[in-house]
Amino acid sequence: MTAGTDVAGTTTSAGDAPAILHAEGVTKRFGGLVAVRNVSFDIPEGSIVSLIGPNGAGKTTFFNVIAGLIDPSEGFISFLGERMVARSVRAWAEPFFWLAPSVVAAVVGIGLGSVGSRVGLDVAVLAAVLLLIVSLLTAIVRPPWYVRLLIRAGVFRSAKPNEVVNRGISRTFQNIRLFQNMTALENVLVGMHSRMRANLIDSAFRLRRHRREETEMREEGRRWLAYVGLEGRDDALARNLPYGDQRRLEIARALASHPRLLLLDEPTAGMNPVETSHMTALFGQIRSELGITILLIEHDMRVVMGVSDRVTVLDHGETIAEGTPEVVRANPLVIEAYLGKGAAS
Amino acid sequence: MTSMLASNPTIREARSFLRRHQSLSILISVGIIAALLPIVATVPPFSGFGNQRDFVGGFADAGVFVLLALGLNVVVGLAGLLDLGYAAFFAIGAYTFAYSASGYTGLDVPFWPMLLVGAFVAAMFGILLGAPTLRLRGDYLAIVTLGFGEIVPVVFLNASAFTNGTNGITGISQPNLYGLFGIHGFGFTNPWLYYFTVFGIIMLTTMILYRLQDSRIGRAWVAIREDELAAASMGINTVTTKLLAFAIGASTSGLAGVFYASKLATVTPDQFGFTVSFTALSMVVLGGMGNIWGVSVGAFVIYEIQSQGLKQLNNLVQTARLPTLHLGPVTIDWATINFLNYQYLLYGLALVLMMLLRPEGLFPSRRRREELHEVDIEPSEIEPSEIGPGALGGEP
Amino acid sequence: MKAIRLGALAMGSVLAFSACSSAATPSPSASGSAAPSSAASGGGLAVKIGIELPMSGGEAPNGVPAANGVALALSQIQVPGFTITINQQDDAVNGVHNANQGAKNMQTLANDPSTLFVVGPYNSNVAQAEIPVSNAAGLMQCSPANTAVSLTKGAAAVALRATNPSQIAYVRVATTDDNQGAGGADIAYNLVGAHSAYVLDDTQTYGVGLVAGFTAAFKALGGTIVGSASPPDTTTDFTSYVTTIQGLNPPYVFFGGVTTSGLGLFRKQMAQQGIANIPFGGGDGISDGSAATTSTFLNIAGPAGDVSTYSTVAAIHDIPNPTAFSSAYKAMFNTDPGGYSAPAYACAQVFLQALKAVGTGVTDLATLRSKIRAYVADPANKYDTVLGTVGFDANGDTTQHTISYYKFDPTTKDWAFVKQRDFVADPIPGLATTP
Amino acid sequence: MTAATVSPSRSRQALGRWKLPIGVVIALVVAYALLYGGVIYQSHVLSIPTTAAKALDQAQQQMINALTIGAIYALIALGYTMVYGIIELINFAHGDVFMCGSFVSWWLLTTLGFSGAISNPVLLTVVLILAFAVSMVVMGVVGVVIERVAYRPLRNAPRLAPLITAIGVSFILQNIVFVVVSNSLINSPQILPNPIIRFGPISIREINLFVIVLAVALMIALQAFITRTRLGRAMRSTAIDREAAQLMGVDINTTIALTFFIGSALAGAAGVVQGLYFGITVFNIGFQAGLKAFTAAVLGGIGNTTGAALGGFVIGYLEVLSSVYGYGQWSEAAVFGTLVLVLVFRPTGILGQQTADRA
Repeated sequence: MTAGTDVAGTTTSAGDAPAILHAEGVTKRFGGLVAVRNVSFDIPEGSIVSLIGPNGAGKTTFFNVIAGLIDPSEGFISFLGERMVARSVRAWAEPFFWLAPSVVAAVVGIGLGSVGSRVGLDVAVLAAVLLLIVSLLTAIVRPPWYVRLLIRAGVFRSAKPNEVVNRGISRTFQNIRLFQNMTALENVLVGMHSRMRANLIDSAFRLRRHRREETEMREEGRRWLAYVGLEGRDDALARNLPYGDQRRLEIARALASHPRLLLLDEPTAGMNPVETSHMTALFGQIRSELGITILLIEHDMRVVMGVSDRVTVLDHGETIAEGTPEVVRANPLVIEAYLGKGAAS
Repeated sequence: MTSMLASNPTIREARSFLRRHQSLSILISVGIIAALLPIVATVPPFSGFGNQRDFVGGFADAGVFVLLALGLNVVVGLAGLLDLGYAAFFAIGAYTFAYSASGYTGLDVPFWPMLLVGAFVAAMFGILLGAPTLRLRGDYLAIVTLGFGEIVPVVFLNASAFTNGTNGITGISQPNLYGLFGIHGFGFTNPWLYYFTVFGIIMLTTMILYRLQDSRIGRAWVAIREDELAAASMGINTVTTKLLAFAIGASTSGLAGVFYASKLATVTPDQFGFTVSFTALSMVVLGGMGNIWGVSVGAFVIYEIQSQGLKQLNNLVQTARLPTLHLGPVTIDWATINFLNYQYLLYGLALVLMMLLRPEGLFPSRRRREELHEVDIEPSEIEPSEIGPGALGGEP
Repeated sequence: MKAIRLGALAMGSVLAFSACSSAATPSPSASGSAAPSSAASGGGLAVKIGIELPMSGGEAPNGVPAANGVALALSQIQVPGFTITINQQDDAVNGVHNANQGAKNMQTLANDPSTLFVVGPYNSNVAQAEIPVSNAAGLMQCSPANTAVSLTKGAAAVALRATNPSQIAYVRVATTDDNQGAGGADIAYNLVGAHSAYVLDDTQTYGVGLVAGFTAAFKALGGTIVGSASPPDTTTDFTSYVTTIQGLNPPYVFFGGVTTSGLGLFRKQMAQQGIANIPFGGGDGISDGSAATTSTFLNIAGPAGDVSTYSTVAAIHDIPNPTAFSSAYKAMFNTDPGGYSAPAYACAQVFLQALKAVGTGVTDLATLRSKIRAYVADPANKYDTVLGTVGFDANGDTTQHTISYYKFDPTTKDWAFVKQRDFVADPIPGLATTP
Repeated sequence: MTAATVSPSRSRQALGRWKLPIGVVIALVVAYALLYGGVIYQSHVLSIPTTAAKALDQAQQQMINALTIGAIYALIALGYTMVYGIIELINFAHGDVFMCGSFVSWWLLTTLGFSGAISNPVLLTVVLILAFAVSMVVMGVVGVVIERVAYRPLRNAPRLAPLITAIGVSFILQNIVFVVVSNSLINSPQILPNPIIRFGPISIREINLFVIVLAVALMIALQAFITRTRLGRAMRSTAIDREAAQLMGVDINTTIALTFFIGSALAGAAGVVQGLYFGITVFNIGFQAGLKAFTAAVLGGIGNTTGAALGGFVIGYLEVLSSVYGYGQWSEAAVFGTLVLVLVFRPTGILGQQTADRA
């Protein structure tokens, strides 16, 4: 099929349960090295799916593909039935769309100038500048019609991280990436950024929308902090929080954007068993109370077995097993991948 | 330690009070300063350096640089983008007013609305420059803005059909109050009117910038500065947000440009060289990046040192008739030293020493101090090819 | 004007020396300028003469010798009943002339009631910023150096005098670029006999104005401009321009600009590419001293500044008693006069004569200031100065429209006077000259 | 690994072993054609008839001009790109290192009492070698000192800090020369004689030939050093991943210092060339030259030495081209306009790996 339809085409989930996220043959190469090879799987709505595998299995790479940090080399990921992430097609062509209008104006201007119309020249020059500004802004704000125009022209640009968030996916990081010098509350407020509507004018002149929003959001922010067990730490700088609390704060920050799918990248890494069990409990809570679907990355199998409905095992970038925790645990390939050859027997 | 402060109830009280009545407190404090400065100028030793009117005129010019520093602070201090072509927007603002209120075009648009128009036009050009380049790695911005700062004067110089070339535009009209307080045109001889005008502008700018600083947008700026990737993953459109910072910085610069043009009544391309950008940057850095009060004071102090301090130092040294030093081959005859020549040397040294010894500036903002003194490598913004298997600290 | 960075010399005899020789130690002379003058004249009403010139950084060589000229005048000429001291201002910021600083200085001078007259500025764009101030304050200023036409003539000049359109508060003893350009054209067409020329400007006010003047006059004479280029003043690589010229092989090349814009370098590169034989002409921006002095045009052009290199100076050559001035100057500042020492001296003489004429008995400084302005602005008055007899026309331009021609002399490695021409008495036919 | 790496092999990877030379040849032909067009255009505009032979001659001379100035930019650009490659810092002071280099050679040659061309070939060679050796070593040391004093303490500070320091250093260097040495143009001895050399149809002046050959030789030497020697490998590995290199026993500080030494030495060499070719120097040539050189580095793909060299020639060519078409006063605008366009359409530069910047 042509690039256009390919790009425009959406997909229905392969699975029987309604899939919130569907990955199809996702492959990512770095130079010669293949980090993820032809991974396809579904995340049913309202479930907790775990992606496990030993170090170097390509979990994080796959994760970053979903989060919009990396374009896949092949395959695509669709969210809520809409193609979200895929290899960009003819991305280089996009700048031409910004320049085209102003170039036309400029040419017209030169034409007018050459026939001696000074006023025409001035107007055209002005028009060229304005058009350029407008089209640049359009290219950055990317209104739907602009995207549709691009798709019709066969240009597809994979979603950027912030667009992924706006579609309802938020994440945490394996190595904590809080805003170290902001307070806990400010971190959560940043998490709410995509939901806040106050614009420059509102904030500059403290209009009602700004005031209302600020008070509401600060209130809600405190609730989120309380939800993950950080009540009263609003004004603590993130960098001064203990390790476990930083992990919790990251989750609060992720929840603050009201996601439908939450991506957790080794959320229990470096925690002691007690903290780990609390954390695991929190996942169940989030799913049951907030109805948020969770994709969990772990290489510690014991952590995931408790909470997961489905487990997918990656090794050397390939899916080697998929199914319920019990099935996966029994799978000799998995045991081999974790414990090395011969361990299965 | 800061968290301790933060948790200390009285200080929190004070903070929240200031937050609630921030604008009011800004109005009052700026007003007090504006009232005090001319008085300070009349007491020794300052009174010896010149009469009050001269000082007031100097303060009005210092105000222009305070505005420049305030705007640049949004770009460099809050959003962490290095803009080295800042003077370009200053020039654009100035020429905008020159076009709309001079004999060159025959138009005579009043000064006050043009403040906004100039700011708007400058912002537009900020977007024009920022949009294509802000998508790129931060360092590219530094060099592109530097290039832009070089181009704009070149354009004003060479596009003589539109700009009257190297002679620039003269006979730009002054602000006018149309009889309000019995004042009509500001004229050239009375510095007081300009002084109060520029302080009024500074007052409003400061207020707006403070409000932006602790709004959704301000938080986004800081977030981007701290960890661009994380910010993006929290749903912040880094490009638009950076562009916004860039545009606001530019507009403040344009505002200053309009005032400058109407005070000076003439604009020529060679008034907007790299030296202006560099001076503004020094002011922001020395004042304390990210701290609105800090950069304002920094800008004011540096400007006064430049326009008064060094001259007085010259007079002092030359009247003191210090003995000539003979350090082996080197002979220092104090009378021959013109400290005005050492100005850039001093700026350069100041920048380096500041960064090495006190990166948060003379008047640091709390956050910046925290940030600039951390020794651990902060998570650098993600590089394209950095995203390898297990980038972001993933497995190799 | 940005012009004449290192100075056009008013006297052939002093021509050999350059303002640059005092570049090494700007401030002693700067500070020294105040000392002797205050010591100079006897008791009486204390009045000041303002000096508004670039005194620091790379521009010290421009401003300092001129300031010294004023100081010399005050030390030599007394006005009974007045104690005259100097109010010194510097319009250089970070070592570069700065219009805003100039305007500020002008306000400072205007705010000082005892300042009756100002000598300066040096650069055209500074003058643009100052003229509105001096015009509003009714404080007469006399520029020793500005040659940009637009400062005194045309719509732009009227715009500068917006506050009191009728009142002239700015005069200059240097003649304007159109005359100097005419001089350059006269050399090219009549002396060299070139009937077509290639012109370049350094994109700066002075260079552009000079080339405009040259072009107009050269065409009026019947010559044709075969081509033109505008290398920016930051250019160091002129090779491509030289190659282009090589291809066109014009009989004459005229470059409007100053040595610091790279004119010497351009001439050097012409020689490097083997076209030094094409005659080369410029304005007073390049007659800044002999090849023996560092950083002068001839010094940088090197051997290339050969027999066929010409320059003009926007000032009269045959002035009364040239050596007296230079020796007096040398005696006072133990350095040779700069290009603008004499014109600045002349400005001071204008003030002193005006003071003599209208000052007697007047004690109110404000009245005195306005009387002096009115006296100097009056075209009827003539002044006997170091430059000879000088007067100012209705626009404030000097009535001395004499341009001196100089030619490189390989034996002395210096400029040699060729002839001078007064473009009012003896205008180029068919060319509308000033006034 | 970072996009910025000193390795030339990646560019070959990206282009294929033979694409680069072929591309260069094609580019040269196109460039030549454009210049020829320019000459014709000019003679048309000025309505001065010219012969094809004359125009070709002109175009050739302009090509040589472009290559010569380009070579100087390229030499400076190499320093920028190396430093950026290894510590991701725009070393704004680099342009002023170049300026200082020109002053060092000026000082040396004048103190040795040379003013004009040296006819005796032996003496000439000796003096040239001396001049380059001294200037390169001195500037190399200066570069190392700058790194040690101004940049190393900030290696782990936020990106902005060293950038600002670099600007500060740039102004310090510039103004030390301004205050101490000279505040105006000064003559620098041109010791090379300047005859025209002919290779069949091509005629070129000795100075131009010298500059181009020298620059290319230095670049090849640099490549060899980076790819063949142990230290070169250390530099590359540091550029790719500092921590990993450290683990592998590479002494980071020495390696970075070495990078600064080489980069600054090349700038020093460029300084000598500037003196020999133009015969002048002044305290502020560093700013413009540095700006253009950095543009060249970005143009070629920052961190990529081959790219930097290429970028240098492109910038030089653009300047010449704009003057050939009679728009010399726009040359700067042309240069930076090109920079912006390249950054928009190919952010990684001509030879950089094709990767869009995210986040």
